[in-house]
Amino acid sequence: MPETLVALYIFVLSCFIGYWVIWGVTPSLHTPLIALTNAISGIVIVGALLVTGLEGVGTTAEIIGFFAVLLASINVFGGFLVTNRMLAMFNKKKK
Amino acid sequence: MPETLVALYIFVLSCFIGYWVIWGVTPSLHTPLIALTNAISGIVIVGALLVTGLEGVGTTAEIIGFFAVLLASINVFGGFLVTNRMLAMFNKKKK
Amino acid sequence: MMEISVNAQAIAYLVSAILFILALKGLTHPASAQRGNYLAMAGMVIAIVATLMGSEVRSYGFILAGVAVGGVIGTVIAMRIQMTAMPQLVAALHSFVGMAAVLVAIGTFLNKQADGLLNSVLMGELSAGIIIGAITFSGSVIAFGKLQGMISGRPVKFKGQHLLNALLAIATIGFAVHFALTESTVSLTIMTLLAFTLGFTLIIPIGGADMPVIVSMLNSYSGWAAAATGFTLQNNLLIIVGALVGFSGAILSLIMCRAMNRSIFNVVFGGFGTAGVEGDSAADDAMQKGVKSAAIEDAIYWMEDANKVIIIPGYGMAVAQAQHSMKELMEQLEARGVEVKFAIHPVAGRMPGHMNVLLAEADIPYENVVEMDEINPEFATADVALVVGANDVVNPAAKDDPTSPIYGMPVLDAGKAHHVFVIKRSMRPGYSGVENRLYYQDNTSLIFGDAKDVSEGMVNQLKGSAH
Amino acid sequence: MMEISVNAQAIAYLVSAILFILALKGLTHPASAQRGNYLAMAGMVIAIVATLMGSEVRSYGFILAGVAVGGVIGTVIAMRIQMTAMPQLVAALHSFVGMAAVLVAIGTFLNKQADGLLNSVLMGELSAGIIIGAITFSGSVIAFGKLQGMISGRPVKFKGQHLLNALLAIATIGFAVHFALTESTVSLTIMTLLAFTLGFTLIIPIGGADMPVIVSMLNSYSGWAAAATGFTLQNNLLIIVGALVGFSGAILSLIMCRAMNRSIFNVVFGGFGTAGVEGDSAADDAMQKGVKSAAIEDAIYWMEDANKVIIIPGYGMAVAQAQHSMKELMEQLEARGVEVKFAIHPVAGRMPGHMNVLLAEADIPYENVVEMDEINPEFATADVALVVGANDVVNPAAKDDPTSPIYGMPVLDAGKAHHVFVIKRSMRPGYSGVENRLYYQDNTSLIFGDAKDVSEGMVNQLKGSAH
Ligand SMILES: NC(=O)c1ccc[n+]([C@@H]2O[C@H](COP(=O)([O-])OP(=O)(O)OC[C@H]3O[C@@H](n4cnc5c(N)ncnc54)[C@H](OP(=O)(O)O)[C@@H]3O)[C@@H](O)[C@H]2O)c1
Ligand SMILES: NC(=O)c1ccc[n+]([C@@H]2O[C@H](COP(=O)([O-])OP(=O)(O)OC[C@H]3O[C@@H](n4cnc5c(N)ncnc54)[C@H](OP(=O)(O)O)[C@@H]3O)[C@@H](O)[C@H]2O)c1
Repeated sequence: MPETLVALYIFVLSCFIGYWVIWGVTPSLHTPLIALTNAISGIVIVGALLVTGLEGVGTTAEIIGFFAVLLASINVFGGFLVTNRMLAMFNKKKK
Repeated sequence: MPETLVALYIFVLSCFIGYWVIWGVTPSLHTPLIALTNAISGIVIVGALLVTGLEGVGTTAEIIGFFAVLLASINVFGGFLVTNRMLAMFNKKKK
Repeated sequence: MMEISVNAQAIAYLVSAILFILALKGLTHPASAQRGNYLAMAGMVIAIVATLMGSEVRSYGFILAGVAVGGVIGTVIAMRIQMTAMPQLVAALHSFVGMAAVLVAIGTFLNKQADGLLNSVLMGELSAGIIIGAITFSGSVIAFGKLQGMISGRPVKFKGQHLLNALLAIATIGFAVHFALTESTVSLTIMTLLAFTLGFTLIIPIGGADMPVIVSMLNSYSGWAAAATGFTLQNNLLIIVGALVGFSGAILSLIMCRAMNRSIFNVVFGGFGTAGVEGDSAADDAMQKGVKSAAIEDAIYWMEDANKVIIIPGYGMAVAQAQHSMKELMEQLEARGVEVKFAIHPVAGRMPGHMNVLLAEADIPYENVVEMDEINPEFATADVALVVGANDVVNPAAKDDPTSPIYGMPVLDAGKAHHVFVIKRSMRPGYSGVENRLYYQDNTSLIFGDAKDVSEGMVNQLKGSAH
Repeated sequence: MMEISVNAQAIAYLVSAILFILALKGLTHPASAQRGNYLAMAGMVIAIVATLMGSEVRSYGFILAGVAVGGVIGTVIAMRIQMTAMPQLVAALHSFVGMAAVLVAIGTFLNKQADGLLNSVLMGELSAGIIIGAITFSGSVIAFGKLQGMISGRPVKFKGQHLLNALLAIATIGFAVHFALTESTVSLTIMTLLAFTLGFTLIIPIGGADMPVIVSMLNSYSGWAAAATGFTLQNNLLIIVGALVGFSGAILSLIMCRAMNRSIFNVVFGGFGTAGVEGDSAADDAMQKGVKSAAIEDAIYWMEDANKVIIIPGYGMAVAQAQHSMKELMEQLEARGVEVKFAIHPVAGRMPGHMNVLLAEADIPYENVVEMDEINPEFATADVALVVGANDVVNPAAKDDPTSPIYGMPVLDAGKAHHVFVIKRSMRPGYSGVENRLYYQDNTSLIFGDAKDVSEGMVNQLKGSAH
């Protein structure tokens, strides 16, 4: 199967998973959910790394890649930490 | 990505879908669910067709394939029709 | 036949997979269930047509013959089968899937061998397909035999049986590895035979009563067998569908085990539900044991003036095919202003949702059919609880006797009703083989007889009496 | 750095995807939520390490610099931000994802161009990534500005605005097609600029009050942008994660719209929540309108001897940061034997689950926090309903006034309590701009003031009074 079709299969299956996993989230955690998916969408950092780290990449691409890495990193770090802060609040109540 | 890895990705994603879609089935439809998945597992017929229909396939393989097609067909026809009979009972009550 | 490209075929398979997923999702609700079944049919048609139109399929003779013969057999079976025989039917159909998977794997082996395309990964996948398929086949055959009463339902236990199974399993895997490494047809053959044997020896020791869980487990296996076939043929549709079916069977077994408060291990290795007390003359037995037996008239007396009657159907109602009489009984009572409800225990009968199907068959409206958690608080306010061929699901020992094997299983509180009438044929215990103390309660009376005969008797009496 | 094969990388990516899915599943329950977050972190680390170890990444200078700077900025922001500023933060972070997606797509274009690997499908996918990313970026910037109060929250409406947007969208797609077919860098540039513009013009007309829905919609876009990037880079991890995020945003927007009984179309094209009645002196206004205003003492008088007090927090509690005083108030009342519950409306505040986070922050136990459907029947038996900065979620017009714009939205039945006290600063309406008849009910009194000041006042009074 050509790569594009593989991508399509994976996309379609992931959409079903997305549908079910998100409807399963309990309403009281909807705000943390927003923060967490925000952090997770920082996964574009993988794309940014691939653009920046390529051998013999031109300077323009390298600088563009640098900014992409930077922005995605803000997202990853900021997103996970803020989610953690929020969830810690939910957690301490259980003790 | 090599085909085996593609298959692995698809398998893993499908497992998640299987998990959620089945837990979603309402208990009163568990018996029809068994019948329906039974019918669906007749999908091995696709494999049977591929074995049987191959050009220049030997007679042994052809006969083996014939029985595979036959058994899978019983499953497909029997499974869907019996599911249909069962669901029709649930349905008529709504009128 | 018009030919389609590999890409077009892949897209058709994806559409088919989506349809199957949506079909199962349709079972979320009775209203969308039938549409779900149609979606699945569409998915199957698309899958088959796309396969036939692909460049790989060149000769159609054997295919058409196979589909025609199989189609006729399947249709006849589906039209003839009685709803109460569903567990057997499902077991039989599973055996076909298992055998088909074995045949497909062997056929693939022959084809690839002829083309010189074999490699170890492929042969490993083929072995997985054959082993799972063969176990599914012979296991399902045994399950069918036990459910149909063709093989004794007793657990066939012997010393060293677990050891034997373990040795068989190890040997099977050993030959599989040898086959994958050497392409030896002899190893392939021995492996296949061993796998068939393993299916027999694994399932034979399990009591007939545990077959529903086993059937569901085999359903799961048939899914994994399809998925393994998908790996060997690099067919993603088979992989997706196999995983769906595999999870379905696994989750349903889990649900049954949970509702019975047992572990799947206990089912597979336990040997349960086999006490097999042979009841003699029903009434004698009852006298000895000190239970009250009652006549149809007694039950009618209390029911016709009641405010609320709760009917608890169980396996016996299914065996007796008494669901239609239940409907009539309900109508007769409702005509007298009595509120009638059916209380459904999640594992009443022999398959999950068994009672729901039968009551639906008899056209009993949804509103009158209530699940356990919802109905339990209502027993205290019911005038009569009528237990129709149910036993374990109303056994109070599950709640208050920690030594009972069914302790911990959630049950219906039938005993809390003002009067309890139980229709059964003898003092024999139910599925679990456990005595039921409910029968000795002061407010309980037993009406001995076949569920259908007794309930028809009730209906006739009610019709006779003016109101 | 040690290098791993493409296959090993693909397996690492699969593990990472599984971790992300399990992470989101962790949010099914508060008890497993934090573990979920750790799983997601692990997934991210695995993804990043596997990428760096792959053969494609050769130079690390710029990467390390980017991660270091971005990491510090992200950490500082996350540590400093107040919980009440979450909507803004999320909007800001989305803009970064959008911009990163645009940059990745352009960088990919440059790299592939240098290697002569461009083709139409790839350029089409690149265009999709750039367009979605750019709209996400500029839309999120506007949303951030409106939420932060840097841009007027008023909907900036002008004639022909929908026509303008439609033309912009068509032009963007036109240039994208031209680019895909001709590889023209000019078209690429124009397309990119047009997409940025479109993000502005689409979001500017929407009122500040509707921003939460918009932020969630943009969350969804950021996911689709990541998925599009995955298609261009043939990276399956990006595709999987993109779809997860895409669905998350879409479903949350849907939930918000449903809870407000509006359609997403109405939000995007409607211009709602903008009445902007400018209240003058609160008391004057109140007198004119005929509402009763009360002092803190009055509320205390009824609350300290009550059996049951239900507190309804809303957006005003979030703005005033009054959650900690709520906790103290609860404790004081409980010490007097009063039963205190918090009633949570699904869209109270400005994000789904907003109130739950704030109450959790203040350490208020789960048991005291009750969802709408469960608490509504209890209002009739409550002595006091204390509405703290909530407005729309207690507006009876949603139930009984078919002409009201919020008609049909499910609301909390606060008005059924024996006494209703409402803490707010003026007679200004809430989010929807709709008048609230609850304030004119006989059993309602308003306590004008900031939610935190008033509730602290209550706590002090209770502490002062002996009990
Ligand atoms: N539903 C599932 O998914 C599932 C799966 C696996 C196991 N199980 C098990 O199956 C059991 C189901 O409980 P249950 O209460 O429905 O059934 P049960 O405990 O098996 O009892 C059935 C009763 O029906 C009576 N009966 C049989 N044929 C009859 C007839 N023709 N007329 C009248 N009575 C008849 C039997 O007594 P007589 O012989 O004296 O008439 C027996 O006591 C549970 O133990 C459950 O764990 C269920
Ligand atoms: N949660 C979500 O996901 C979400 C998303 C989108 C939209 N919405 C919408 O947001 C609204 C939420 O309803 P709601 O009842 O929570 O809020 P609301 O209807 O917006 O009302 C908030 C009230 O709080 C008062 N207030 C503001 N600051 C205050 C302060 N410092 N101290 C005391 N009171 C203060 C305001 O009156 P004064 O100005 O007079 O003080 C206002 O009446 C709904 O209409 C909902 O549809 C929610």
